[in-house]
Amino acid sequence: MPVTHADACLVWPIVAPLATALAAFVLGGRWSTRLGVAVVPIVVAATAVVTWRVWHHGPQTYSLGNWPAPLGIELHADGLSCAMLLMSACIGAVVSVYSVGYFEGSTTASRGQPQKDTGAQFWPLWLMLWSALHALFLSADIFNLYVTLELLTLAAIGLVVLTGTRAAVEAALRYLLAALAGSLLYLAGVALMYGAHGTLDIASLGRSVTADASLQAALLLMMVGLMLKTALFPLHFWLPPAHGSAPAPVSALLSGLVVKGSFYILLRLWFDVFPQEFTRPLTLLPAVLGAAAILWGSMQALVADRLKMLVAYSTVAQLGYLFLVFGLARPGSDTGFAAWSAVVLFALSHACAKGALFLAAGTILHVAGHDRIRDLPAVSRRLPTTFFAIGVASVGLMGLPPTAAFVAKWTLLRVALGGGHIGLAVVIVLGGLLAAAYLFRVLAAAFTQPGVVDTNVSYRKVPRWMEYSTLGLALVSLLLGLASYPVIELLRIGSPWSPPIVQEAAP
Amino acid sequence: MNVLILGVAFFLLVNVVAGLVRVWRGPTALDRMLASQLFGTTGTAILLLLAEGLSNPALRDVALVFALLAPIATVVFVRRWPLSSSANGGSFHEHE
Amino acid sequence: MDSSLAWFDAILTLTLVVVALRVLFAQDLFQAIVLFIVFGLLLSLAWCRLGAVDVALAEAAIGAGLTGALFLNTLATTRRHGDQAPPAETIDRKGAWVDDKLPTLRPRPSTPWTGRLAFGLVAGSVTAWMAAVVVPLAVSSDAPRIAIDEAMLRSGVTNPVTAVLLNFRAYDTLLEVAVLMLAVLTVSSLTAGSARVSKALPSGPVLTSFVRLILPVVVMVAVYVLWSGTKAPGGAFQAAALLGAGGVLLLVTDTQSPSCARYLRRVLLVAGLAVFLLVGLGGMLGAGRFLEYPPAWAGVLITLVETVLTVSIALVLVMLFVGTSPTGAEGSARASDETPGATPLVSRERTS
Amino acid sequence: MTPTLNYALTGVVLFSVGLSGLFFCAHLLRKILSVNMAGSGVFLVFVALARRQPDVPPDPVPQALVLTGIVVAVSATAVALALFRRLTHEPAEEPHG
Repeated sequence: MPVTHADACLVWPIVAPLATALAAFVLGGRWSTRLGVAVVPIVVAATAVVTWRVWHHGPQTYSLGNWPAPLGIELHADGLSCAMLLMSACIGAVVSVYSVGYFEGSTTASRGQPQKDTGAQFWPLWLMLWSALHALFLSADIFNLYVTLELLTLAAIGLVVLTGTRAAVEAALRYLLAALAGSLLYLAGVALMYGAHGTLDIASLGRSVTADASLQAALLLMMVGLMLKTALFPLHFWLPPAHGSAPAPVSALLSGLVVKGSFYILLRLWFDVFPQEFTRPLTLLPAVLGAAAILWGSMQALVADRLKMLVAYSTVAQLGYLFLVFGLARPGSDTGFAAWSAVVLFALSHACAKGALFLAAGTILHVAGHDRIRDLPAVSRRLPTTFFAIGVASVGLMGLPPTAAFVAKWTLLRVALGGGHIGLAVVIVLGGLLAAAYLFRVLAAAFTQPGVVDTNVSYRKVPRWMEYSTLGLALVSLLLGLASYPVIELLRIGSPWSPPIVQEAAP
Repeated sequence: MNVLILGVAFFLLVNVVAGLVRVWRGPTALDRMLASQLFGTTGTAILLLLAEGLSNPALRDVALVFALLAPIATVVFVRRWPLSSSANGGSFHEHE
Repeated sequence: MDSSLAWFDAILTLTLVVVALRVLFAQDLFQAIVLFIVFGLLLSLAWCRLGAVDVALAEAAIGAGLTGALFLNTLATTRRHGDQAPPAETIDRKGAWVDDKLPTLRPRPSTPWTGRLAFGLVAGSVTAWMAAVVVPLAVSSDAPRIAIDEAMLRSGVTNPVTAVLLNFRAYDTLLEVAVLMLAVLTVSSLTAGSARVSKALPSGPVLTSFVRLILPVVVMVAVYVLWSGTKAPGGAFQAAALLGAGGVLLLVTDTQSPSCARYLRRVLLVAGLAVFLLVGLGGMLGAGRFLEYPPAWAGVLITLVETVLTVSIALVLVMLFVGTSPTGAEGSARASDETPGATPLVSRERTS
Repeated sequence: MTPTLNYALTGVVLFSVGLSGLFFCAHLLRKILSVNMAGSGVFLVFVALARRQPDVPPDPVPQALVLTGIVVAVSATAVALALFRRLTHEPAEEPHG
């Protein structure tokens, strides 16, 4: 006789980090680090259990407070949620390990910062961010999604300003204002949808919505708001400064996970709620903006002079790929599922590769005190592991054959060509070439002889764990390519394309 | 009776609008702050009238909160702006 | 009766819009903030007219009271000590969002007319577009809503808004308290490094006795609002906002800064969320679900959660106010407390 | 004009004005004020639509959502103001009092 419902496993990825965050805040000091590390296996196990249940028993739904959907809030896990949870668990675990070393080294007032225990502040914020992400990926209620979005934003802001530098504060304020505008637009959409349909539950909305003017307005408001929060070109202005000036583990989290949160909501609403006749006329808008983002972000990355800014602009570019899904994935068609799952796979792969790159950039900054690209050769000798990780992650970002990014881009290319979107196909290829171009700027450093070794520069020691965890994450991005088949099968569970397939399999 | 009560409430609202002119024109910060104080008082009265007129007694609680919290901004104001500077045109870069 | 109410509504909404525009365009920032406080008061009247008394209470306490105090407090920080030059509007020509120059001394028009024109065009078209959608919704007689009547019987409270907030959608509220926690974490991390001490303004006898007189009343009303929240409009947030406002009053008049140990303060800050989580997890015992209350216990548990939440949220609000204060320790030459998470204002302990 | 229509339209205007102010106003404090007003506009639409049928009590769900929204808004405002304060006080001042 089970003490609780079996689907109660959905609660733990949210509650475990949240409760730990509270304990870490109260106890403070060294305890926050210990607790933060201790909760990692619990969260990983919780997401694994959720995935295991979804894999074997199909989509899971859990009514919080035992109030079923239209009245209460439900948690819902299908293949897409599980993929996102796994991504969050994986990157979160690596970043946690990395942060132990990173913040141990930076508690002292070394670079003109006021002395404060940044580590003790990092852990509660990060654990709450982790909790907010899982809450977002599991929520099945459009207003609750708004609350999780705000939770995510405020946690991200708190993390960005941890360094306390003027640049960080400025970037944080810009980020906050943009994010607030985005969530208000989203909330306005929620207001219209509740006013018209009297429900907030995604599943009931998906069943009850009819094509009317209010729904179209809601779609537009939510789309613009979420595109702003996901930093889609030309609404990306807030991202590079925020991601570039945050502490390295935070940049990895922001680029790898946080922007995926708002993208996830848009993906879910677009395919689960809004009827096709509304989304179809709009398909080109996000896709074209996505293509523009790929080109513009890559160009900026090509001319960036700091490694972290290069990686941040690369994020702007890679986020563009995600938005191609709205142009390429048609509900109901088989190529639709291919494009949809390819984009999600790309998001997972990007999260790992980009996370690894930011962690590597943080290690370089930590060791050398700067991340100027032209001075990288002098650093590369001291950090062979980190530069190897950069190499591996770059392979993942460029989308060379064994990686998941390759599988994803290849599929997208096929769908684009099959659908007659020659322009998008060209951009997909071009984006890969541009990525190779800007990443080779960094890689070249590893193979270049340092001209004059500046003996005046003092290099700090780097904890081993920082280097190994970075390499681990980079390798995950590489190995994900081999696991792309099971991931795509996982995504099929509960996806908008799954019902006919299940019916075929039944008889 | 209700017509009378609601009429008075409406009249008080018009008073608030008239008071806005003082906030608008200033000229000193003190003028603006004092005019806004008027709204706390008048708002309380409007709420009490509405509570009667709409026969919704819960509105009296709102009136209570209005009356209690209206001074907050004023107290913050007098603590943060020395009276000397607020009295002699301590407003923020007026053109005049 | 209807006609005078219609006039009332018309004047109220018109004033709201005019005040909102003036908040954006008044050249004087102080005026803008005073008008923003007035805006909160008027909005509170609007909630009353719409029958949303719970919202009106929260707006009166948070929207008009505390947010206004936050803004006034922040504006005061832009005046430096002994610097009588008021902060002018900083214009960014390049369209940058953040102007990092300190306020300039030279007064200049806040918005050139081209800016106003663009503003008008954008605001006008968004209004027209959204109005075209909202008007049919607002006049339709078909108003779908979530049915709660049957569930109310098992909710443990009789005020439907409290039932939604703390029972049916308690999960939203849980996350919302987490949002407040995050705000405190961020604000106090920003305060920690840069808190400074300024010379205090002397507090006159009138102010001191006013605060002594009003504080007990504020506490009493807060308890009343909390207690009545289960069956009438009111509840934890409104009560907490009242208590928080009382705390702000106490802080700015520097009579007796309430002091408590840093550790205790942290415990009090998280107590609300922690108890909420524990009650939620307790619901999972005995084949229940997260945040499920047994119907017989629902009323007691909701009251428990609300009471602890009130204390925590009040403290949160006070600390948010501290985070926007111009100086570290107000009212005395106390050294600021540099430890993270500690706010100098509320703390008596000295680290240096 | 029913109260619902009146207040819902006001909400729409406030939302548009606040949103435009966020983009067009130069000063940061005014941007933060604008966000608050845009938020109030959305809340007004929410609550006004909850009161469409005059003979039944208003729908409590949007009221609860708006209460949540107000608390979220005050949190975000406080963070924004703290950031603003930090910007205006940076960086010349000595970090320790």
